[in-house]
Amino acid sequence: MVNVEEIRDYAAGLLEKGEVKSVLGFRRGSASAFAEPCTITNVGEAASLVWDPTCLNNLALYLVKDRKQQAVSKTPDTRPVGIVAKGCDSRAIGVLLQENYFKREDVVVIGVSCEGTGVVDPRKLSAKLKGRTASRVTFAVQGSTSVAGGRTPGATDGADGINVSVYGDETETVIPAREVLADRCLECRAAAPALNDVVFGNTVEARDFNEPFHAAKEAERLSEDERWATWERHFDRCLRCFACRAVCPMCYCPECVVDSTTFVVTLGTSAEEKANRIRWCERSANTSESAVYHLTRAIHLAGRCIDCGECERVCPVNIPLRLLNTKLEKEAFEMFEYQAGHDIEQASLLSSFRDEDPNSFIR
Amino acid sequence: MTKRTGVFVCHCGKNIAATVDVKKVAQELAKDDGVVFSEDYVYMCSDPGQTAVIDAIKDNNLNGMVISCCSPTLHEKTFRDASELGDLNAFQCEIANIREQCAWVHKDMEVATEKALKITRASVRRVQHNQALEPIGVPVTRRAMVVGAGIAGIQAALDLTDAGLDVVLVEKQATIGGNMLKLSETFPTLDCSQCILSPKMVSVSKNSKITLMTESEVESISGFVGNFKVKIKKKAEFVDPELCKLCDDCTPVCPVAVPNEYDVGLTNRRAIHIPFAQAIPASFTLDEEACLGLNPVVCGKCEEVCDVGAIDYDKKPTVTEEDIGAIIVSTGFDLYGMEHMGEFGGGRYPDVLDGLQFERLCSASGATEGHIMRPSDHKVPKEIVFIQCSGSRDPENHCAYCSKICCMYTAKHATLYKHHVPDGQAYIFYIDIRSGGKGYEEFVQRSMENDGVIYLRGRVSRVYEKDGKLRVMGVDTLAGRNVEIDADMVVLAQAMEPSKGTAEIAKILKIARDKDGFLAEAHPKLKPVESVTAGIYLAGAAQGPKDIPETVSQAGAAASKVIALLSKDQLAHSPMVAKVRDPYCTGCEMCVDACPYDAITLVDGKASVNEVLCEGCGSCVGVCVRAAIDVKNVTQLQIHEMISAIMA
Amino acid sequence: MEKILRQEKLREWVDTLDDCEVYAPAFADSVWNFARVEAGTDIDLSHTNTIGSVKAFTFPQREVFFRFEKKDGVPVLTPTLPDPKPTVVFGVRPCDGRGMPRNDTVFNKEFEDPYYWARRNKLTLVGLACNQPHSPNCFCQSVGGSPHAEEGLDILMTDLGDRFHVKGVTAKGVEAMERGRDAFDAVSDADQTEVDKVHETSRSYPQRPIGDLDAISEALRESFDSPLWADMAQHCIGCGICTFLCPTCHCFDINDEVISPTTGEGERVRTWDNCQFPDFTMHTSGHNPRGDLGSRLRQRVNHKFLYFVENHKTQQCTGCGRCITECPVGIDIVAVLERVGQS
Amino acid sequence: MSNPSQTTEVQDFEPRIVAFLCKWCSSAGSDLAGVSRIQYSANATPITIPCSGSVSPMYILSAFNKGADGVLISGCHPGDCHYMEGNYLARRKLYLVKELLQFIGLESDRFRMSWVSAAEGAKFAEVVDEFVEDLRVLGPQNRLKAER
Repeated sequence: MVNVEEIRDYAAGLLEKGEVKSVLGFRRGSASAFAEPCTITNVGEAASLVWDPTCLNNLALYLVKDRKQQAVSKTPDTRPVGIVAKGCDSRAIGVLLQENYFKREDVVVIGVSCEGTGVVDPRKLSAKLKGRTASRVTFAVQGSTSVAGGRTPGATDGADGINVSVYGDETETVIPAREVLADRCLECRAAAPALNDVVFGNTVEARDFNEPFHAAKEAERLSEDERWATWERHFDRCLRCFACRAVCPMCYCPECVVDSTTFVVTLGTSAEEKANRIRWCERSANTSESAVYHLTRAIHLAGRCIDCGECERVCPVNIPLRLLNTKLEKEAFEMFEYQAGHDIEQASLLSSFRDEDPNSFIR
Repeated sequence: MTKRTGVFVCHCGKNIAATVDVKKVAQELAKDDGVVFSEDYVYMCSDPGQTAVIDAIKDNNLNGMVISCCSPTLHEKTFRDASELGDLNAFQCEIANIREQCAWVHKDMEVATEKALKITRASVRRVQHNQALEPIGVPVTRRAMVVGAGIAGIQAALDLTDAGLDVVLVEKQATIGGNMLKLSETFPTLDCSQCILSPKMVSVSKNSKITLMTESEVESISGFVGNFKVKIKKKAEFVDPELCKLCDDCTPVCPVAVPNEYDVGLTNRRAIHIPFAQAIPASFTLDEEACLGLNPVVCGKCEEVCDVGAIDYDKKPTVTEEDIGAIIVSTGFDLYGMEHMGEFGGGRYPDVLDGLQFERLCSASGATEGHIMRPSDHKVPKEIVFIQCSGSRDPENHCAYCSKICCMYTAKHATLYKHHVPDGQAYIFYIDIRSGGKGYEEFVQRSMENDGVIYLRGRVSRVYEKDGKLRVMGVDTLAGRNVEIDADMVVLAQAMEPSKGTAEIAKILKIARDKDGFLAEAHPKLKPVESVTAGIYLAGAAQGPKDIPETVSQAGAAASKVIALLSKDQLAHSPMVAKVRDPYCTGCEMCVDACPYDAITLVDGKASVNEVLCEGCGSCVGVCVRAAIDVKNVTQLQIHEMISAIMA
Repeated sequence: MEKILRQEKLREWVDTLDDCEVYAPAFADSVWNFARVEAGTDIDLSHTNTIGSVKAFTFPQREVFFRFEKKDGVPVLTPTLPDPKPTVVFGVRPCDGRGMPRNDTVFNKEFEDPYYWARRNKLTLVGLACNQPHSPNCFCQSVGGSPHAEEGLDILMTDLGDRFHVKGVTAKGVEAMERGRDAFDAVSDADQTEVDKVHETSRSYPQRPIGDLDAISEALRESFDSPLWADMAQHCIGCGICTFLCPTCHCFDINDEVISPTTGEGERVRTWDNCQFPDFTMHTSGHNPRGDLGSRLRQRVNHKFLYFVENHKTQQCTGCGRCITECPVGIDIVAVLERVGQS
Repeated sequence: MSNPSQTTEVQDFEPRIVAFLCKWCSSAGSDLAGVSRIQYSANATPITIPCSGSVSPMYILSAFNKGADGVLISGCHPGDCHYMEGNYLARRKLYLVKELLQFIGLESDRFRMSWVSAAEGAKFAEVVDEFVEDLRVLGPQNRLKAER
């Protein structure tokens, strides 16, 4: 069981000893029942850190942002950053290390095991509440609220509930955890961060939720026409707000190849180059252009996506974007025995091959 | 820069014009953005055609040119040279292939014209984004390496030194000479193999420009054409060749006997041995695997008897690094293993031999001193059966290809047999007789007519031992009957295959192999001695089955290619290489991992291309998720423009 | 015109609008959003608020301005002014309703945007009062609105349980009600009392306070260079959720979408743009006057509570709370205003 | 969405294919088809690229976006790559692209990959002809095509 006090003490310790310039963690926000990211820089703030099933974000994103900021800063602060990381978040750090985005010594990983549970999927909760807002979400042990946001030790079957208070309705509902846990948590194979400097919580081996890649496998079962009907609907309603890309720690490219909102222009950029940027897809938010955008993003994340599910979580129109990524991760795992974020020394999925890679699909 | 693109559409006589409305293509393209000149012409590659290109460039001040004609493999160079004469950079000229890829494969004029238009239009869009490029100059190390010192390697090395080049000759075995050394006589002239080979071997040993490294193998290579760095590993030299005086006091005391490679296993040798009397280098050598003395507690006999103290068990392998400008690979062949020929008793019956073993039986330097006798009982075989295409031309079970030399050497074997055993009878089972070569057909005819060799057209189904004889079950398809012969000896004309280690050397040197495992030439017709890697050439049977004259020719050809290459002060490397778009690169190293040439490294956290190593394959482009790398003149922008042009 | 519409008569009324495209909220893919109502199907008005605002009916995410092509080397333009069928949207929440006149102002200032108005003139908005706030992030009353505000709506409906109180606010609204007159009943005194009570109750729920709006404008003006902005935007990811979902954000980009580079055929297209994207203010030179997240957050807030006030004498924000609820990292415009106000 | 079963459409329909051919094997193979005068469908327009390994997934998506009915990538047989490894890299990458396109419901016959050596002129012609026939059955590609 993760005691949030331990996380707070550890973070305070790091700051006190000057081992890190800041600690990325979660705190209660003003906006919703869900925790929000925070960056604490002094010992006193450590008390505001929280840890519970509403800590959704993959904070590795902010390691990327920090590096980008330091790169343009006139007075860069290169001290390490501490980060509260779940299993998936630590894999993101693994991929970033594999891709030399920063160095191992630049980060202190405060690992937190999700043990037998995971995080709540706000959209699933919304579906349960038919769009109404949860004002309070806590894990429940046998129907009663646990203390201090702590988690159920060894809860592996998802039978434990999640307490939800609905805004404007003061009664508290208990929903079975497996009904509102995020798909990524239900399918997670490594709920404890393997890459860490410290881990709080136990490594729970048996998690009796869904098989890996369950949702993608379900989606595969549909017929071709059904699959297209589904994805046409999804691509069609995409707003192209780029929240999926903005929230993804792997989408750290200085300029997105497919639809940029950030242009890389330096003093050396010629007028020729500016005039000849490739437009692989147009800005129009219609099916075809959004398809190019999302499919490119999926293929560019092949072997890099660590299934934190952030893209899917933040999508305001609830496109199941994670499916595209997990589909490719499934293929990478089954056909190429490749898992992203597990080995920071391995050559990336697409820049390596094996003689026995599938060949029969080729004429 | 304002685009001023010119287009020429070639009729190629009627070759293109019969199916493609070349005038229409030219007229349509004239309307395209940036096209300021577009015409058709009957033969672009003719002198007037080329002059028209030069004039069009000058008259219209063109900064891009597309010639819509035949495959770029044919005339890209022609028109790029012409462009240069018109003061247009060669790389601003592109070829649109509307002959092989269009006119010749379609009949409907309307359809073919439409496609030709698309192909040409795509090239126009591409050339409008081409940059002027200059070949990359690379300094040259005027020193060559030859890997494998059989007849191919020896010939190549000698030819190279004749041109004044220094040569490192690397041989895996303890002596140079290769397979040719094992041959008795050679077809069709029947001159003695050793007699013609050993003078060349001696020339090698006496040649001060050749650094001979026997019992050595290439360990790794880096660098690029003109500037390779090669690491060569030499086995521990337990016997000092400078000190060894060939007294042969050591072999009698050696307690270990192993099969003698030189005699293809027909005789044994000791752990300490000289491969054969005329070996080059002339020295005894110690077989590391067989010797007991490397553990001095067990044995140390040879060291004890060596008066000059030439033997030192404590020697270690050495690795040297050589600077090399060009490489010839001549690693030769092995015979296809007898163990594959179970139906012929290969590897099972001592009197079923392969071709090389039979050569040793015929050779005066062989175990039997040139007397043909059965290994099993030393009796002279009175009935002998030769089976051709043993393991060759059998795609289902063995090798698909023809081993080329077997027809001839089997005829030679039968002839030699008759010379040794005049009262014996030789039979040859064959599928076809392939005797293309000077004097070859006459030689085969002689063997039939003068030596009474019986040629049976058909396959052998089985060979088995019966009553001390080898019963050969075959079929004579010409007579349409089954044939059974009780033979005393059976000789299998085993297929040639690339020598053991070919795969490894190909991998180390980064040269391709064909589907049969032989080293692949860069072009089957036009670049038969070049490998796909610049600066590495091929000679001899490592590239494919061939006989001695052909091997010697190819070795000479490879040597002359190297001589030509190394005669320049600088080499020109294609400038169509990868270029990193610095601001986009994040240093993730995916391109570094993907590059087959190790041409990309990280410098200050960004990918950096060694333009001399880069071959422009674009593997880096295919893996870079940031589009931070492009191959010059085949950029992603250009591909995008080509797709647009085709789909518009 | 005020009428009573029994729940079961709703469909009868909707069916009389058969020459119109009718839209109403529908719960699909775990979100409420406006969806086309096919004739004869029921409308579900139990929604909270739609994820997308009603602005997309007049300001679609993609608007074609004209088509172009090259004929004999000369560019030829073909206008493509939209000509939509009359459109009726049900279930519009008052905050979205209040957004509409704000957008009207923008698209009518100095220049009347023909594309916007071609759609706007055919649009009838049927509002639904909020009997209680849907989310803790509702703050319509703090920006001068109310849960039953009529501004911008053509009709305001109020849910009375088994029936709706329906009020025609504009002539367009009255006309729509006239067409379904047989479905309506007269309003009794008891009904009127109940409506008033529901409205009163709905106003009584606590909402997040902003305080004096003039003071906020002033505070924003003064805090332009404040380091607070960088701090408050520290976790902003720079996505477009807040502005794309906002009922009053209306910035756009214009691009030529080329269909065939050979024939020069294509369309000039207006798409939504967003001040939170870095390229929004980027110059060709590479210089970006709003190069950091803080300045972009400031722009969004200032636009709503300072610049719009300066230009149009009212706050642009209508308090729907979408930007707060949907922000992936918890950026909260009310909290932002509070911090700016305190500084 | 189109209905491919409408017969008139199928009969009149000429699929448009973008064919990315590696310079060393498949483009040379198509040259050989030409030299051998092997007749095949004109529906595939070739773009010669250095190596199948240089194909960015963007090329494929872009071709479909621009209205290609089919996309063909052709390279050297495994082991025969002029650049040794490029086709292996291509194979892994394009397997994933293929899987992804199928996953979202693009008709699986619209994306094809082949190994065609410089000696396989006849095979190149067969690959194109078969592809064209399969695409004729499917009808026009409207799923990823830009709606402009």
